[in-house]
Amino acid sequence: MPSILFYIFAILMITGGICVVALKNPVSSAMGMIGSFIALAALFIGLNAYFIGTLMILVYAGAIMVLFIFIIMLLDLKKESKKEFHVINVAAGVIIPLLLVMIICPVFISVDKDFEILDKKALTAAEASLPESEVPKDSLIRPKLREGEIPDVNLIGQKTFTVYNFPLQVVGVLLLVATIGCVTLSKKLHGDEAPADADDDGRMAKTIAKSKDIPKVATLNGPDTEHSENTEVGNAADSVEEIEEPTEESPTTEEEVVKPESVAESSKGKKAKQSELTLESDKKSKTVSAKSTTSADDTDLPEHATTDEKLGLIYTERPDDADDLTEIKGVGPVIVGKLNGFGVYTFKQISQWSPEVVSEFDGLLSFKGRIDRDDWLTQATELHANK
Amino acid sequence: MPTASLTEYLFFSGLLFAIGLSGVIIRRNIIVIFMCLELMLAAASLTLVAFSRANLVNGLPDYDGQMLVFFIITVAAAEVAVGLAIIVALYRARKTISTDDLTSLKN
Amino acid sequence: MILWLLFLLPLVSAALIHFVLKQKLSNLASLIGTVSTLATLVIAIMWTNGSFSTPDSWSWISVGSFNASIGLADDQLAKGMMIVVCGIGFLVHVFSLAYMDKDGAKARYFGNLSLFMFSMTGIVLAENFVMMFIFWELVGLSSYLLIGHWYKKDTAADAAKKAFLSNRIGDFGFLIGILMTWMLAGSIVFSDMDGTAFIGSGSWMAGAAVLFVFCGAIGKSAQLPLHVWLPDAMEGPTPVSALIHAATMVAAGVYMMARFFGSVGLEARAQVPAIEVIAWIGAITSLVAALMATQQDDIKKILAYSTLSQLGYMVMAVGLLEPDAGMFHLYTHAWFKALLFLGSGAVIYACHHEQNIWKMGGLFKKMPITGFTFVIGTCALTAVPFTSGFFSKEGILHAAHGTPFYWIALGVAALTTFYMFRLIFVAFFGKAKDEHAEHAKEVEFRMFAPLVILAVMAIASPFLGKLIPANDFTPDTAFHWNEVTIASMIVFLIGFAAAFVIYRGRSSDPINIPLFRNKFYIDEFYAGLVKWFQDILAAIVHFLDEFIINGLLVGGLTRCAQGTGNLFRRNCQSGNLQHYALLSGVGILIAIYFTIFS
Amino acid sequence: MLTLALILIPLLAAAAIFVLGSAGARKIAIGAAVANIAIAVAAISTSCSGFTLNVLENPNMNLALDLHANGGISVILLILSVIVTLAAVLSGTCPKGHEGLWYGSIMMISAGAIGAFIAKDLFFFFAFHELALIPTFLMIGMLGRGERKEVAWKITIYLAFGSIILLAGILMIATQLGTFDMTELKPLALYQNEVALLLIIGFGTLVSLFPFHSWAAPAYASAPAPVSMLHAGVLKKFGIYGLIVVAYKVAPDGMAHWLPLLLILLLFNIIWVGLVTINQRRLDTMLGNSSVMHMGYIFLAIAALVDNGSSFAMQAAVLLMFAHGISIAMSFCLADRIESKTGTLEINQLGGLAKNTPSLAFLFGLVGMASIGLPGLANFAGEIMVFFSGFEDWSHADGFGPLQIATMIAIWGVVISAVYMLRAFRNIFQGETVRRTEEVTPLSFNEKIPAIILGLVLLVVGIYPNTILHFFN
Repeated sequence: MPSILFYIFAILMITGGICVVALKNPVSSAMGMIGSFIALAALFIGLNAYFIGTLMILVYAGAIMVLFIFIIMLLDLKKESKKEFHVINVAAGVIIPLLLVMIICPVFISVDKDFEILDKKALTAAEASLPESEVPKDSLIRPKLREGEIPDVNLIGQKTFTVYNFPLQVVGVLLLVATIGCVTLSKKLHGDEAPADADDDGRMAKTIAKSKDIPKVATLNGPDTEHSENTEVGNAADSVEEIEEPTEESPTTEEEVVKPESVAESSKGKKAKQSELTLESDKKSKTVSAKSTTSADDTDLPEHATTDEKLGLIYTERPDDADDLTEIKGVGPVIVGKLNGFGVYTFKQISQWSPEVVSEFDGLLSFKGRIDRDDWLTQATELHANK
Repeated sequence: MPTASLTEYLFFSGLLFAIGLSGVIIRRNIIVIFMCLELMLAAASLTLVAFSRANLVNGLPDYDGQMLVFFIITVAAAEVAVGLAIIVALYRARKTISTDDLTSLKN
Repeated sequence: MILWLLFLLPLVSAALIHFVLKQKLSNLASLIGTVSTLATLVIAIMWTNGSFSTPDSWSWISVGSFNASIGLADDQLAKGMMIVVCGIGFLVHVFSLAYMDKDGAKARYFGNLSLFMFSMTGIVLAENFVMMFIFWELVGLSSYLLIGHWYKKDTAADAAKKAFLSNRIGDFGFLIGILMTWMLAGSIVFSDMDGTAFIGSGSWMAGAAVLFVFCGAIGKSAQLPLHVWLPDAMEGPTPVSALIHAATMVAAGVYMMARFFGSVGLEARAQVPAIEVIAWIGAITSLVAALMATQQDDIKKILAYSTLSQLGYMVMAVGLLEPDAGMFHLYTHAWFKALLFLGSGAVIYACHHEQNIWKMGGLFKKMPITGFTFVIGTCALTAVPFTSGFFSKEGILHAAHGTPFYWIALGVAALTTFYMFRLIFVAFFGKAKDEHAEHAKEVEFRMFAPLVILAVMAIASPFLGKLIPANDFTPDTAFHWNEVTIASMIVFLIGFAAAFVIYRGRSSDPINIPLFRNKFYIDEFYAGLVKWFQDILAAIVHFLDEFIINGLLVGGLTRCAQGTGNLFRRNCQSGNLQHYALLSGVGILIAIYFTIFS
Repeated sequence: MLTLALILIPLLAAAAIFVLGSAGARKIAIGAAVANIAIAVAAISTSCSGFTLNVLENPNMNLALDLHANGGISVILLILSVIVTLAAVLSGTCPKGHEGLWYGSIMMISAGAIGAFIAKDLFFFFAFHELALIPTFLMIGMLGRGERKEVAWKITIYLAFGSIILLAGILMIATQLGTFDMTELKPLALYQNEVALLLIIGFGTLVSLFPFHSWAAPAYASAPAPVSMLHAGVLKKFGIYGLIVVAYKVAPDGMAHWLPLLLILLLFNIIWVGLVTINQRRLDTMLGNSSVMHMGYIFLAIAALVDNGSSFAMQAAVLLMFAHGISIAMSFCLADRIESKTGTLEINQLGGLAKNTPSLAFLFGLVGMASIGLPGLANFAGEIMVFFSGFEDWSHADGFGPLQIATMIAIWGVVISAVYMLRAFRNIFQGETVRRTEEVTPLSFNEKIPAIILGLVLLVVGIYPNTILHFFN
């Protein structure tokens, strides 16, 4: 093919490529793509690769581009509207390829190899030198060569089914897998009720079926993406486990010691800990409240006192007959402050504590079993008796 | 085309490859990026064919190169099929295919 | 072997009392303590007429070239000192049987007292510097425990801490001195120290060694820079002050210097210039202490300052290369100062723990024995002729004759007479100024018996030849009438007259010199020094330590490590496809470049 | 075989505790500790051959886990670690539900320490020490107090940093000498200075030498009592053991080359950290800093060993190490008792504790006096020998050399330690009782046992140091 034709098709190919990149509308860029592929096929033909050229047009220009246009139409993409240019991106996009080309040119120049002209004489010489094992005597290739034309398709066929037989089968399988893939991907879109297991597609289908009316995507779609969203936000918090820790001056009520197996995900905030407390102790509370309410004398509750299932009888605010708890041996003003904080003001309350309440307070005051060791209960009952 | 030597072919395929790469970097729309990807594949197959024509094996063009192009084309076809299916699914899930909004991979 | 008993008996009693007998058996504890001191006294007396062979030393640590051993020195110095220690120890024990009778922690008191006796015997009998240093610190510990006996009182606890710390500062210098002498004199054992090598190492080096060793004496005998702890040590019970802060412990410094000079043979050798410094420190301490004593109101404080002043005398004597005179004064001073302190203890006990002399008065009539023995003690202290103080002070004056120290010594003698008779007139004569003093009555037998014995010793001690801890120092050899003795008598009369005129029948102190009353503001100066130098510096250092080492170096490293981590995280994992494509493009480019062009 | 048992028993106990959970954890731990003491005594008295297991045999590098309880230093440190383990197991109150972790990690730390001291192979010498670090991190991080998280991370990363440098040094040694065996250590042909520097910094970090000391005090303050006892008392001695046994044998000229640096650092250690200790408000940070300060004296002994090859500097360092290990363990045990009694360790919030708990006052007084260096207790014997080794064969002709000046300044450290220890004792125990110390109940007997054991050891070694020193000849 005389060089003029070569240049025409080459330039056509390049402009097609540039159209793909430059044009805003995806459809027009698809058209540019097709033009480029056609020019490319022409170049292949120029290189005596007729089979590949035709294949190019058939597969690329024909099948793939059509698929592209079909998908563009399916998703009815408008022109890229509002996106203003990211100057850096564009600049980078231009500079990097230019640099690439500049680097590659010296390589190409250093190649400077001309094509031999495959005229009749060269071809007959080639046919003579064809080894018997590859091309048997009676194959169609030999007479064509002798006539001076290249039986491109035959040669490729011969090569495919002798040397590249196994890869061919593999490619076949590949295509099969691709088709099955497309089918499963697309089938889910408007398929029936997917199995209830928790894999992503199933949920997505349900939500999409429901979510026809919801315009914006962020709120409701597939919990897994949602999940990934908030874990993304969440994981920044995970790196620093912040368990609320009281300041220095009240070391005695240091935070409840974390159980070893829960140390990994113990990074939940204050409210979570409260819920954890109530959760963990609800089964205990049923027995406690039963006992404390039926305790000895005062069945009816004194004014603004409540029975807390964990802490036994407590006052919401300071009653007038509050006792001086420091009289109990082993209770100092610091502890009294904490006890009042929990609503314990009188000896009667302490005397009525059940073992669970005692272990509860033991944990809260984190005094490691001090209440039983200095047995506050008996002291409280005596002090209450002779009050 | 004996007059056009191998370097022109390689030069133009390099140019086409560069254009494909710039397209991938510049454009925001996934489908166009996908097209530019195909462009880069085509550029690669051009060099292969050019070389297969340039290196003669006992007088004939070296058909191994062309066999490779053959496989490239088939794989590209499969790839496009699956790729587009994913893009459609993505569009249905996110209602957008602009790369700016799809950054869930961000750390 | 008996000598080991002499040495270990107090330890056994201390251990027994501390670990076995607790509060409920306190009477038994006090008895054990007293009996053990009596036994040591008997052994000491028998030892003085040379009836025991000295046992060989027991090696405590012997590794490589360092071998410290526990052994007993056997010379007149040690024997005489043992008599002083055990004698006064026994009398103090008897006195405190009564004085501490009603005290809650009596067992602990007697335990600590026995511990003190053990450590004091350790210092006296030490035959090498390391053993002496060991018991030096143990004595510091026992004085800490005894001063802080009533540890619930804040002042007592602070006084104990102050005493221990100033002793510790003294020990700092002492240890350096020991290390230097170890190398200079070739050995730490007193008997085989090489005096010539010590002096031969150059007067500057030998002088430095002597001065460092003297630091130990400054710390222990409360010389000028480190004297602040002795007056505060009066917080402890009075028998403790009598035993420790008058007679024995504070004298340990002078004893050590005497032994050190003896073993290195300094007194015969040429003058080492540094020894002048010792004499000056002694003289200045005695002068300053005497001045301070004139203005004190607390009976025990007066006696404490007088002890300081007398110690200054002894150190001056040692500084004038007359350790024997110093030791002789130490020996006599121990007896009459113990007498004075126990006397003041009896007075305080009688006046229900009233220590201010201006609230006493007319006690001579009410407490005749205590009063009479107290006056004898004062006469001995103020060197009334033919009392023990007269002979020993005259010895020192004689040593200082012809040097500038002579005049200082005379001045101090006058001041001593002045403040002692001020005390006598205000406290014992005139009329009772307070109802406590009004119905003070004589103390019981166990308290005044020691006073009587001590009074006898205050008079007779110079004549007990063999017991004097000085090699060849007996009154008849050293004493001779000359102008020194006449001068000291004149000075006595001046002091007595001044005190008589000013303080006879007074009810309040006519002279008021705040400089002396506040002890030359040295305490405040030290407090400021500690506050500024130590606490502020510590705070700065702590801040620097936190800020620079913790903050910058360590913290800095961690922060920049985290920074690069975040930088990488934010920029390279931006989730933007283009970004990834760009980076891969750059990657390809670099790869190609390097493959082709390098 | 006995030496192998020394390591196996704690490890098996730890495994049993982890498996059985918190059921009989305390009893197993005590049993293991007591058994360990018995075996240690047996191993030392019979001086048995020890145990060798060849792990790796190839021409240029053989690796063998060989444990021998011979050689003065490792025997003494073995005794130290065994005693402190028993005391650590008995002291401290384990929060309910965490017995498994608590006693398991004590056993692991003790196994690591014992292993490190009796291993005669550089690799296992290093590996056992690393084994002991992990449980320390877990215990401080999960069961500690104060801002335990940061402190746990800090100590682990810091010691890892030290260990890496140490590993570099060890590898340089092993490659040059061709063997990991510690018995065949001989001065290296080349790179002595570099190896010495690596070892000094590596071991220095593990022993909290001056610039690398900022991990020590907060770690011991936040750690639960047994961990700080074991770590300050035993594990810290690993560094010095290494310096004496490995560094001095392998690179004597290298160490001599770095002597001025070592002297300056140890003086900073004593004076700078001393002043920092004086400024501490809490008792446990004060004790942590004081343990950093006491390391300065031991480094002085090593400097003396390096400088004038003093004949008894090594014995001095080992005796002081032993004494300091016992006394710091006892003080942390008592500090923990004070905290459990009064709820705080702020020195100015306490006062007059002696009235209600006289025995605690006596024991703390004993250990306070020991750490000051009072004669009759173990520390004094060590300290006096260290100071004497500083002045060994010093000739007055050339005046005071650097080592002598360093010794003199170091002696001032004795005063500094007296200042902060007495100030603490005075503020906590003496004087009037304050709000917090009024309702304090006296110590029960089994709370006193660990302190009594350690106190007795201090007294015995103090009165007759040859009980420890005779292991050398």
